[in-house]
Formats: sequence, C-alpha cells, structure tokens
Amino acid sequence: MAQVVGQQILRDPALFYWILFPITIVMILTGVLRHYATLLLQSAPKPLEAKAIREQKNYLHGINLRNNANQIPLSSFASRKSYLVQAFQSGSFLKDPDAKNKPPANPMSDPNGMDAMMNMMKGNMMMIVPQTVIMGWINAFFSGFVIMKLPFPLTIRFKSMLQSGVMTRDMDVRWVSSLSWYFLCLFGLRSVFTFILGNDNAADQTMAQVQQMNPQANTQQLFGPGQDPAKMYLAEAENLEVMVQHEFVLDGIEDRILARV
Amino acid sequence: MTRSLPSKLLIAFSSILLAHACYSAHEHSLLLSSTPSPHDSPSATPISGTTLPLDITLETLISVSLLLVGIISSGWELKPISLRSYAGGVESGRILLDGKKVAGLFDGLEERPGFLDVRKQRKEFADWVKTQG
Amino acid sequence: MNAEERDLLLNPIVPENLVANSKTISDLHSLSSSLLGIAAGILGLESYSGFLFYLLGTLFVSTLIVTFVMGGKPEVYSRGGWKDVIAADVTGGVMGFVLTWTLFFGLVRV
Amino acid sequence: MSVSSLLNRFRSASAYPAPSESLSLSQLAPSILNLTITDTPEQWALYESLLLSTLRTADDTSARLILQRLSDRFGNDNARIMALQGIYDEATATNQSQLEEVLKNYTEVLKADPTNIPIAKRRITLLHHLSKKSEAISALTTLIDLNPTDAESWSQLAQFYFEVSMYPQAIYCLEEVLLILPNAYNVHARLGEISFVVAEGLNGSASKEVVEKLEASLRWYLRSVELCDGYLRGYYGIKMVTGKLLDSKISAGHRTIPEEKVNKLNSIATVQLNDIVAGSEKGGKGFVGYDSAEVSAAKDLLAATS
Repeated sequence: MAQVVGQQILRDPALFYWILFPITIVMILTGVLRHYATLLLQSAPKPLEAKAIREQKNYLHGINLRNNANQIPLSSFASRKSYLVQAFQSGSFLKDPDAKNKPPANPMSDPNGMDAMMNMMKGNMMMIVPQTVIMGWINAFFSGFVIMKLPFPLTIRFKSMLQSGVMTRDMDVRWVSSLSWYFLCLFGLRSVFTFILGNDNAADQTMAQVQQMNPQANTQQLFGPGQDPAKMYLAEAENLEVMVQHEFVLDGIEDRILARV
Repeated sequence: MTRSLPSKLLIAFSSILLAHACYSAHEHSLLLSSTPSPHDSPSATPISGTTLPLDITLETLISVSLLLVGIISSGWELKPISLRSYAGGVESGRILLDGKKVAGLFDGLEERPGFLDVRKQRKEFADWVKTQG
Repeated sequence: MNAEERDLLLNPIVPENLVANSKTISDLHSLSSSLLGIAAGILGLESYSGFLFYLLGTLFVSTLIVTFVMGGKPEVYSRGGWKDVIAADVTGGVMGFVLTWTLFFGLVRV
Repeated sequence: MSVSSLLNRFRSASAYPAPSESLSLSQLAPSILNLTITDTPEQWALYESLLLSTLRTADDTSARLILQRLSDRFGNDNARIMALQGIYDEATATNQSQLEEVLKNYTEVLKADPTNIPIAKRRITLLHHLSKKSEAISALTTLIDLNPTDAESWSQLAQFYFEVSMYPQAIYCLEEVLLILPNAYNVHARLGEISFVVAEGLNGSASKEVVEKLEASLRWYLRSVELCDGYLRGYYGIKMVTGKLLDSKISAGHRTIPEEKVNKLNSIATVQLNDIVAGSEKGGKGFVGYDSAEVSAAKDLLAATS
C-alpha cells in the first residue's frame, strides 16, 4: 500500500460545531452526572453488631501493636505481646468462638458479603452503562466519515478501529473518525474533571478501577467475604510471636537531640 | 488557594494573548488555503508548522509561558511533609490556615470532644460572669 | 531494620501532607499539560516535535513549581525532591496534552 | 460572614475556650441562625460547634433551636444527634434527680444498642461528673474492650487513672495511644509529665528509682521535641527535669545519662525557651501560636533557675 505524503482533505468547519463539540460536552456532562449518581447510590455502611466490631477492632489492635512496637518500652511490649498472643490463639475475640473449626461461609450466603458485592456491581454499572450508551450514540450518528487529523502518526493496526465505517484503503491512518475523538476524551478529560469536581471524583473511571482493586480501604471490610477470622487471628498471633527485634525509639534520644544542635 | 492581584492580571492578559495567537493562526491557515499556489491544486495544499509566521509562533510561546507562570505563582500552598517541621510550624503559628492559627495536630487527644463535660464548663462560665460583675 | 526504615521511625513524615502535596502538584501538571497542548496545536507541531515540546514544557513547569510553589526546596515538600515534581502524573498529563493538542490542531487548520 | 470563615473561627478555638472567648462565639448565634440553610457539611459542623458554645454560656433558647434544626435534618435516632441531645439535657438539668434521669436514659439506649459509642461516651462523662469515678472507669474499660483502637477513649482512661493517682495504669493507657498514633507528640510530653509526677511522689530524693523515673521523663520529653520543632511544653519539661537531675545529689552509679549531657540538654532547653519567650513577647510572626499562659509559665521557670 502506498503511503501518501501530505494527504489533504478539505473538511466542512461545521463538522467541528456539530460533532466535536457535542461529543465533548456530552462526555463532560456524563462524567459530572456519574460523579453525583455515584454519590447518591453509595449506601451507608451497614452498622455492625457489637461482637463483629469487637472482633475487627481487636484484630486491628494486634496489627497496631506489631507496627508500632518500637514506640513503647520493651517491657510494655512484652507484656502486651504475651497477652494478645494468648487471647488471639484462644479465640476469645471471635464473634462466635464455636465456629472456629468450621469451613468459611459461602460469600454468597453471607449478607455482609452480598452487600459489598452489591456496591461493587453498582460501581461497575455506573461506568459501563454510560460508556456503552455514548459509544452506541456516536456509532449510530457520526460514523462513516473522518472528522479530524491527528497530529501524530499511528501504526496501520489502528486503522480498522479509528477509521471504522470509512472504507478507504489508502487513506493515512492519521485521519480519524468521531469514535477516536470519543476515546481521546475518555482518557484525556481526567484533568478537566479534577478541576470541576475535585480530585477524588467518581467521574473518572480509571480512578474507580483503582479503588475497586483495594476494597480493604475501609475497616468495615476488614474481614472480606469468605475470609475466616479465626485463621487470620491465628496468623496474626504467629506474626506477633516471631517478632524478636525491638528497638525502643527513646534509646539514645539524648544523643540524637544533642547531635541536632 | 488565594490568588493575588498581579497573578490574576497576568493570567487574564496572557489568556487574551493566547486567544489572539490562536485566532491569528486560524486566519493564517485560511489565507493559505484560499490562495492557490501555482504548482498545486487547492485540495492538496501541503501544510506544516514551518509555514506559521514567526510573530504568531513567538506570541504563542510567550503567552503560554506567561500563563503558566501566572497559574503556578498564584498562591498554591504545600505543607512540609516532615512531621517535625510541620508540627513545629503549627505549634508556633508559622503555618496558618486561612490566616488563622490552627489547633495543634493532636490536641483532640487531650481535649477529647467525645467526653466533653458540659456542666463543668457551664459552671466555669457562670463563675466568670460573676467575677465580671 | 535498615537505615531508611530507622530514619522514618525516628523522623516520621505526615502522610496526609504528602498526599495533599502530590495532588496539588499533579493538578498543576495536568492543568499545564492542557495549556501546553493548546500551544502545540496552535504551532501545528506534528509527531515527535509535539512530544518533544511536551517534554520541554513539563521541565519548564517543574522548574516553575520548584521555584514558585516550593520556594526552591523540593525535598521539604516531597520525598523524592526534583524527581517527584517532574514525574508527577505523567500518563494523565500526556493524555490531557494529546486531547487539547488534537483539538486545537484540528480547530486552527482548516 | 460566610459559613467557612465562621467555621474557621470556631475551629481556631479549642474545646476548652476561655470564658470570654465562649461568650464572643456564643454571641454569633443570631447571625449564624439567620443564614440560609445550605445543607453542606460545613454548615452542620458550624451548627454543632455553635450548639456547644451556646450551652457553655447558658443561652438555652438558641441551643434548643439549633438542636431542633439538627435533628430535623438528621433524625432523632442518629447516634451523633443523640449525643448532642444528651449534652443539651445534661446542661439544662437543674437538679440531681434530673441528671440521674438523663443517666438512666443513656443506660437504656445502650441496652438497646451497645454499639452506640457517642452515647457510651456521654454516659461515662456523666458518671464521672456525678463523682462515680470507679463506675466511670469500669464503663470506659468495657468500651475499650469493644473498640481498643479508639485513641480518644484510651486517652480519657489515662486521665481518669491519673486523677485517682494510679500512675502505672495511666502510663499503660498512654502507651496504647502511642500504638495507635505513634506521632502524637503531646502524648509523649504527657508521658513525661506523668513520669515526673511519679518521681516527685517517691521518697528518697536520690534513690536509684527516682533517677530512673526522672530519666524516663526526660526521654519522653526529648522525643516530643524530636517530633515537633520548638515545642514549648516539651522544652519546658526538659528544662524542669534536667534542673531536677542536676541539683539532686545523685551518685554517678545511678545515672544512665552522664551529667555533662544533662547539662548540655539543660542549656539547649534554656536557649529554646528564651527564644520562644522573647519572640512571643515581641509578638513575632512565627510565635503567634503559643499559648500565653504557657509562655508566662516558661518565663517564670527561666526566672526561677537563672
């Protein structure tokens, strides 16, 4: 296939006013709407019962002790360690100590797990539905002609995607149809949303994906569905037990302060 | 973020300059495409950045640089990341929030709003009012 | 415990400030990459020269941030110092740049 | 004035404002109540602070109105609103039996929902206020057993233990706070203070134990200034403890920090305190944050030792 240099196509400026701007504005508006819809759909975390709170918070207590052990004197650490290891191993903080040896509940039947999954579903729907609708709209109305030229060259592989509906074999890949402008908006409007809605907005789906990657961000889901608290307690007890290194931060502090001056 | 007057002016001025440069470049390309060159058909005018006149290029570059300077110098506030200098700044009042002294970073641990003894404070206030006569 | 962990234990950092600072810096970068995109579009830069322009522009913006926002002391406000300022949110910046670059490239040239 | 500037005004006041400050804050009530309700988080935070201020200054009619608006918006069964309602009831109770009634009410709420932490805290405060100190302590330990990662509860428990002179327990609680918030420099200073009080309470001014406690106190204070530059309370403590360590007749065998280092630390603290006192007396720009009472205490300490 011959590469035509300096291919030039005259376009009607009205293309810009009737295609480029509508697509951009619709993309921005959907982003803003998605942001507010996500805020509305966020269900308040379900209150936990006392025993569940106790189970989670005491587990966190163990983690805190392990992470910040160096902040307290060795003797204080040792007494806390022996107490917590003993309590963790005996399972006295568990919601139902009898269930210690049972297999973990099916996440589908656990109401808390269902709740978490429902939230995830909602988030996904908020991203997928508008995307599909807009892509369908663009394909239905604006396909079959090129609207703009990209300022940078792309490989021939992109031709079928970026010139979809344009059956011209020899046209430079840099000429693209309205669908490509949609993709550019999809990825490039992030900075715009940052300024309209603030940084942690739900308009941008790349952020939403990252958030879904780590659902442990809130303590409500410290024990995710399907995890066995009894096993996690035992693992934490073991982690605490094998901690041998303890370096109290107050050791040698007088020299550090003197060295600072 | 509080924008100072000079940077506001700078932003306004350079935005106008940038808009003007954009318009000039547009006019330039219109002119170019409507005057057919002898050896080329109008539908295949080769265009490239090099044909843009020097004054428009300079105007664009200068206006964007000024705009960037204006935006970046308009009072964005960062906070020191080291606890020692941040906490020290807050305690001594060097770091202010909207011109006001902020409470110490961990004051809540000693004030404990959840355990506020309101009757005691009420009594203290009543006593103070009495001393004021 | 290695030396870095030890130093962090003795002289802790404030994670909220670290996050807030890098948010401000990446906000500035995405805003300025959009502006750089406008300039590149007006100038009619194509392919490599456009990306080179973006690189130079980002360096310029980073210098401005270090001088104006950080008062010449980047290590006080970010852990990596200069490196962090330049490398803040590159993908987002490039995307914003390409968007406005393409838009103005098309708008200016008939 | 806008909501945010008003809110800043309340935020810059501590939870224990001076009476004159309480009065001026409480006098903002009419102007705040006349603002249109915008249903923003800031507005409701402002309402909450204003409610406390009006209760402090016994402006009960305004308080009633604010509480009404809050409960209209968030409902009566919101845990936070319930706690505010409780504060209002406590403040406006005129006699002992009414207070007992409020307490009974708290107990009933907690029986129905043991996870209502704001109400649990109100109940503990009221028990303490009614001088049922041991009951307050046991209620607080129950709360901590439910949620051992709440720094505020541990800190309050430390205060309760301190009031009944159970110092080892108080230190234990503050160490728990450090496990949750390892950077809380004021807790380090507090640990220094309690260790100092313990050392003062021991008899035999130069015994090994006293020296041990004084050095522990010094180290906690040193850590607090390591975490926070120019921390007035920390330097005050260093100056005080090093002074004590220097003037008591301590045999070298008891010391773990050599005398010359203690001397140096003392002079560092003196220099820093002098800077702060001089700076705040001049009203220098970088010194406006210091509490005037603390500064004058530091001045007295400097005068007493020089």
